Amino acid sequence: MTLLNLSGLTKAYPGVVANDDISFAVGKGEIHALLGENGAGKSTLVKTIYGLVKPDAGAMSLNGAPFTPQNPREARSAGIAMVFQHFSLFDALSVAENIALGMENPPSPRDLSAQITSVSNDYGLPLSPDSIVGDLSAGERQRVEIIRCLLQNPKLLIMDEPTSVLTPGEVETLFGTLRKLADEGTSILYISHKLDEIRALCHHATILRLGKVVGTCNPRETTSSAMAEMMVGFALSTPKKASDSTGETVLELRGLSAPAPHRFGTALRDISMTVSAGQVYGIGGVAGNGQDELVAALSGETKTKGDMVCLSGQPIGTLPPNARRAAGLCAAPEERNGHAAAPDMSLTENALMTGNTRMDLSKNGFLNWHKARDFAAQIIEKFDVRTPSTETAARALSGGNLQKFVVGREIMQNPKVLIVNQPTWGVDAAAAASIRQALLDLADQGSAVVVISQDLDEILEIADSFAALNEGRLSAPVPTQGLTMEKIGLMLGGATEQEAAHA
Amino acid sequence: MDINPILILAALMVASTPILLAAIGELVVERAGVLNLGVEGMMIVGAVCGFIAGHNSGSMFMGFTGAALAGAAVSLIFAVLTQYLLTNQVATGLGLTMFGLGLSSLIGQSAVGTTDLSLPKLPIPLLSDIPFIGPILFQHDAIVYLSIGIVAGVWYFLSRTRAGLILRAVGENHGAAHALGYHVRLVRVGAIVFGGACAGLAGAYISLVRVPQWIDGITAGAGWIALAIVVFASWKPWRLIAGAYLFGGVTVLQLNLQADGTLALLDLIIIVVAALTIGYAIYRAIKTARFDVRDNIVPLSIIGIAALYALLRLLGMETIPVEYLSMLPYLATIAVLVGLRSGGAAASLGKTFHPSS
Amino acid sequence: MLKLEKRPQPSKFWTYAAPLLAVVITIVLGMGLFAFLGNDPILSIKTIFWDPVFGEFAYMDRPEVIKKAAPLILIAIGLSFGFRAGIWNIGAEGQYIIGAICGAGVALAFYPTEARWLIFPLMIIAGLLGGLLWALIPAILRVYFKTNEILVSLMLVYVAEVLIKAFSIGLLRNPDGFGMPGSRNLRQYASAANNEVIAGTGMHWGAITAVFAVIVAYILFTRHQFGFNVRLAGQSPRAAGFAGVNANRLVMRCLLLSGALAGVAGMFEVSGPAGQIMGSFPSFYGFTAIIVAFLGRLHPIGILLAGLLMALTYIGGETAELTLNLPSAAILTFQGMLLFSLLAVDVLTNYRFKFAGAEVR
Amino acid sequence: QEKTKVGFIYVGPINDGGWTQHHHHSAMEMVEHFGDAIEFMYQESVPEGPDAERAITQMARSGADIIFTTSFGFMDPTINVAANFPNTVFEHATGYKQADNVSVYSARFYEGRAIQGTLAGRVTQTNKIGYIASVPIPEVIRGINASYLHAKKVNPDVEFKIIWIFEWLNPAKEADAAKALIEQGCDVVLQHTDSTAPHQAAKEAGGVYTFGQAADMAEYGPMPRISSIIDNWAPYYIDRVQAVIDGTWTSTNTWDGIGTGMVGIGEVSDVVPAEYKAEAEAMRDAIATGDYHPFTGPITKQDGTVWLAEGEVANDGDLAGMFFYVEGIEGDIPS
Ligand SMILES: Nc1ncnc2c1ncn2[C@@H]1O[C@H](COP(=O)(O)OP(=O)(O)OP(=O)(O)O)[C@@H](O)[C@H]1O
Ligand SMILES: Nc1ncnc2c1ncn2[C@@H]1O[C@H](COP(=O)(O)OP(=O)(O)OP(=O)(O)O)[C@@H](O)[C@H]1O
Ligand SMILES: [Mg+2]
Ligand SMILES: [Mg+2]
Repeated sequence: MTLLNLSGLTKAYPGVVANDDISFAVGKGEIHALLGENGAGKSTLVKTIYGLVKPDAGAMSLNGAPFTPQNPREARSAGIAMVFQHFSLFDALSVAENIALGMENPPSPRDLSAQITSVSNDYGLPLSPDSIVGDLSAGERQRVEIIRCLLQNPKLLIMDEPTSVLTPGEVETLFGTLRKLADEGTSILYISHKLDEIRALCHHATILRLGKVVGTCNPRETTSSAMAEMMVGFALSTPKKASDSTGETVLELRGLSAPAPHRFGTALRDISMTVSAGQVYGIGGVAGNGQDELVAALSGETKTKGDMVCLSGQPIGTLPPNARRAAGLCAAPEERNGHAAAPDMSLTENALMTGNTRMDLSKNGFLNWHKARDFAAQIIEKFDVRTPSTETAARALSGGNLQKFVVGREIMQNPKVLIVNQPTWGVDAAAAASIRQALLDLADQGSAVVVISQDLDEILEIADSFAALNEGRLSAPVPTQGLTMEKIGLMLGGATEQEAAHA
Repeated sequence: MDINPILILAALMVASTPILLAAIGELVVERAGVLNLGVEGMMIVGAVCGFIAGHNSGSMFMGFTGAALAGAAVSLIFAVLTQYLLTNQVATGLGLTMFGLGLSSLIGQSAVGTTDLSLPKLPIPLLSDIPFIGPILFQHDAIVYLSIGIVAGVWYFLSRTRAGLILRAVGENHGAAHALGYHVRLVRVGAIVFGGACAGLAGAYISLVRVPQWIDGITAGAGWIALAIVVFASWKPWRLIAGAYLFGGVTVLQLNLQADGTLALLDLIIIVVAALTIGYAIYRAIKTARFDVRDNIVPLSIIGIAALYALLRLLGMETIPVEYLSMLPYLATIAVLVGLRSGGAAASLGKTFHPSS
Repeated sequence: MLKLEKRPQPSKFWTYAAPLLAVVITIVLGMGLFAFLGNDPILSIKTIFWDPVFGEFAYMDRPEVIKKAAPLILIAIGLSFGFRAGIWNIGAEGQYIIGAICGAGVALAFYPTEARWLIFPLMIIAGLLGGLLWALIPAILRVYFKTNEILVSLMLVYVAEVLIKAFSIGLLRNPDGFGMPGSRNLRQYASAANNEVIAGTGMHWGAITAVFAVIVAYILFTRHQFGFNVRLAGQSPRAAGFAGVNANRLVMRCLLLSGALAGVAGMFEVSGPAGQIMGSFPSFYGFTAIIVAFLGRLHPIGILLAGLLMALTYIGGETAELTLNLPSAAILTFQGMLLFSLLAVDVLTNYRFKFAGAEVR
Repeated sequence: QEKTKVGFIYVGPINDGGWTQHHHHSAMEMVEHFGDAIEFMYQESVPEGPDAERAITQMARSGADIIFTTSFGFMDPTINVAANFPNTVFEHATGYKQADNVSVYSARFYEGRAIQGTLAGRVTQTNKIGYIASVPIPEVIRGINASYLHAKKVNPDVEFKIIWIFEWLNPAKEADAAKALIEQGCDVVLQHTDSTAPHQAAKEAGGVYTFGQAADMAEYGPMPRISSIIDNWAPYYIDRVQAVIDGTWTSTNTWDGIGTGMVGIGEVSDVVPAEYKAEAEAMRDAIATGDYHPFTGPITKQDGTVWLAEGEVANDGDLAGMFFYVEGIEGDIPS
């Protein structure tokens, strides 16, 4: 029994065809995976189904009847619900208000609160209707989105990369909920880059590349690497580190504490760690547990007491970013557009932005554009950044390419310590592999690398040690060798070392 | 001392009404995430159009209706420019003020003069007879009550209705509101137009009731004060009333002090305010068990000003240098802005929204 | 259905074409306005835009255009730094007034000493410091108390207006003026007068400073770390923080810079064209400069041209008022339209219009 | 024979209801008088300062034979431009700088203030008289002193409450000031500002007397407006333009009052008891004929020093630079 049928959907944006003649069907009660690299067109496709994007060509039918939603509200009344890749929540509003906003005809506030409480408990996703969403953890925020969908008894639930912000335990709970829904007859369209999850959850998979359907498979019978190959078009190699030798300590944090920078931020509490030359130090944790704040305290955007952060024994906690760069500490924050890079500026300007100090791009405050352009060109060449020229605006680059540029820019400065936050977040498999390799190469050359990531597979793949960040506290590090997912899950949940060791 | 506190307090309500009206409109606009700095321009266009409409029709009702429509009409320019042509809101708002000043003067070329219209006082039965309170609160004209009614209505709308919730959502995160299928630009245009209509009413209250007459530039900066008061109120409707009355109070008081000539009343006010401030500062220092200069800047500056005043009095100052008195309302506004390090602004305030981004 | 679509890259063509288009749109709208008011539209436009530069009395008008443009350009250049960085000093008018008071105050303190080499430079410094101090207030409040600089700087304009009125009847009143308000005329005090450096050209010291400011600003924006930091902070504040730009320091610098330039402009104005401190000294330059800054798209060269254009509309507008009886309010309205159309066409640089299907590039 | 070109430079809009409007009115009367014999031009809303200099220059270069610059702040610009256009003659209102081709003219408004003061002293019940003062210059101070002296003369109990608004025309401030004065018990409000806003406030309050300023403001009579001081420049303008046409113009310094009609006294309305009305009219006539001078001793200054001895009459020099209150007025002159 087919619920949703897509035929020949096409949508072009300036310069790209995001969806090119896409046809497939989703059955009732089926969990259907949508796979593809960055920019393959997955989000565009589901936005079309949700009425946010109008296709240039093609048709859809729902339950056999033609389906042409003009806006999300029409889609919602037709029984379609969606959890967005980027949260569509309102920080300053309460859970109940957020949920009411996502419903067509919300009941009175009092009834709604009661419903939220009961439905969220039924599905094992407890929520308090009166809390302010900005104060919630990422996992809880996602619950809000899911409950918002569930309250409308959807026929089709669309989930765009829902697990990237969840702990392994939370992922299990979510999967339980989704399976239950599917059993009750709800169809689910599920987008993820995590192939293992798809193999565990989905009944069918449709694979997109460059806007086209390039294949379908039954994920339960297909290996991850086979699916990855379908997505990318060629076989991938896993990154390798040449040697395991580490040198003396370069970065040391001693009881680093910092108040939350803004109302919805996280305070850092008493973080201590040491990183040695040649070491790759992985910090795992769910978004919103202090990652951004930790990077800011290391990069110099947040200042602390001097000796809370030491570089090669020198206290640098009070130094501003450029002085830290001069001393050999470089960083690449998570958010590419607007933090690690200025979207409206050219790549040359973005290269200058952090490269100035170490690459000697200015003299007495006067900028040497010539040198800056060369520096940008080198990054582009060395890291295979696909762009027409060094003068292209950063925002014109695709996410993966900009990420390669940003990480490349810091690596090229040959820092003593490099801090990267979510180096491959939302980056497709091929680009992710090359970024990871570059990080390992840097460590091989004797730099210390701190990788902060939600992607635990990534940490297990490249890091030597692992520590978990939870509500602004950092656990003691453990070697990644022989670390299991269960143990990591406990560490992320904030369990003490002993408890984790027992698992 | 010839100052009658009842009359001053009643006068303060009237003096505050235009800023309150303009401010409540702007509050809604800002809650929807739009910063419209053109309040002054919309007000003055409302003032001239209200004056002309009222004068020509001989009806106050037509005057205020015309003013609201005119204010709404010029605000539409701002709405189209910022919402559909994605212009910078700060610059567009400033432009609107200049344009409004020019346009009003152009429209008003032939309308300069006075009007015989007057707005009757509507004492509220029973309530207006309460001693002291009655004359202050319940013996005003319809627009004074209306302004308070609008504040109450806005409060109800924002906190109790679904449309209000949507408006707040749009102001809080326009991307998410769009993704949920709400018409961000339409909501914002609606808010802007409401703000324009309120500003128009505010202008007409000046040109039809308070002065009443039309002359170029008659709003004399009231629109800017309204903007300041929105910040002062931390975007909360009820607090606007306090802000507007504070400002109106300083304005009325400074004229009364001048006319009175003696400093008796000022002495009294300063002693009371200083005593309250010192008490408050001590209370806070005890409560928080520490004293941070930065957190106490307002109490400290009030005490400083009081001390300065006491010194001048001891040195024999007997009258106020009146040429400086008219700075008071502006200085008071700055003090208030500093004192309230306000959160509560809509998160998308002033940001340009385009559905593709 | 007309739709806007974000360009992947800002369009080079429209960056330059948009301001021209804006001027054309304004002229068309203005002709409509003037025709509506019963004037000959072509003649009005000619009187405003053509005659002051090429007409019969152009030799008298051109210097006036320059004198009028000088303070606008000077102030707008200062403002452009803050505006680019997202720091909104709306109170340049106040800083301009205080600069004038301080500059004139120094001159009057020395009166009637003849020592131009000392007094005039001191006046410049005083004007600069005056404007700077007045801008320091919103700067400090913003940095230390997070107070909105738009409103504070604006409130201080009103305070400055009260001050100059008080000074014109008090401290700085001309003792030989029969009790009338207003200071001595500085143009009649050789040591303090800001006269034309080459007679008949309009190039007084303020105009020369303005040109100099344009050049320095151009260099800062294109070649210097400071200008780069300003642009960076304006486009992405977080990226700027990451790059090492100290946001508070930037707020301070931008506000103080714009205050100082506005103050200097006030000093040059009071010692030159205006001649004296009086209650009516505020001339709206500080506000008009905001339009000029945006008209020039916050670019130094653009501001230079926009300042001249704006001055032209004033001078030509005055002629039109006299010869065509155009009401002065029409000129103000016209300037408002100029700003609106400029802001509106700017959309073309970053977006393109799309007509249901067809694309306009 | 070319037409004589007559130009006017105004500081406000021609319909400001105050100072500028009256100059323009008078100018139009003058234009009517000469008909086709002259060509008339004007520029309104000219800010004092550099813009004024330009506006006057523009007018001069477009061929004006005589230019009236009607605000004190146009003084230096007028003198500067006059130096460049020796063949044009200039008439500057209220200033004190003359040149070969620049005359100055002004009116003795204090004569009218004396009459207002007399009436005010007579009609007040509360003995509190409010005074809305504009800019602290000798003319305004003369007005305050003249009205105070004459109010006191007929009613020794009067007290003056003065509010300075530092502007000549600002209806909103004037209205606020009038309301504050009325609330403090003043039942007569005198004004040296140009708008009718105080009349409106008085009308609303009821039982408060006002006086027209610059114009008759008869529309507010018989209550609250009970009389007025009217600016009437037309005779002077006709005279001066005629002189230019005849080629007899010379630089002069004119300071005229009720006598020549430059200062007009509006009809005293009938709400004023007949005897007081007659008293006021008698004073008006005595001033017109020169029999009575409003500043006739003995007059003591606020600080207690004697200004004019018994029977002594103030000289024009003292009057022109008057910058003190007379004894009995409270407060300081802002300066
Ligand atoms: N509003 C838009 N304007 C222009 N181009 C767009 C727009 N939205 C998407 N695109 C482009 O369309 C292509 C498909 O984007 P889409 O977001 O659908 O990819 P995706 O498969 O969801 O990628 P990811 O895995 O990164 O989420 C990309 O090249 C993207 O740059
Ligand atoms: N965005 C940037 N990228 C690279 N280097 C920068 C950046 N911003 C500033 N710098 C460099 O960092 C140093 C400090 O920057 P800043 O702009 O604060 O200069 P400064 O105020 O002169 O320094 P200080 O006040 O500390 O003496 C300067 O050497 C400057 O060249
Ligand atoms: Mg996507
Ligand atoms: Mg520095």
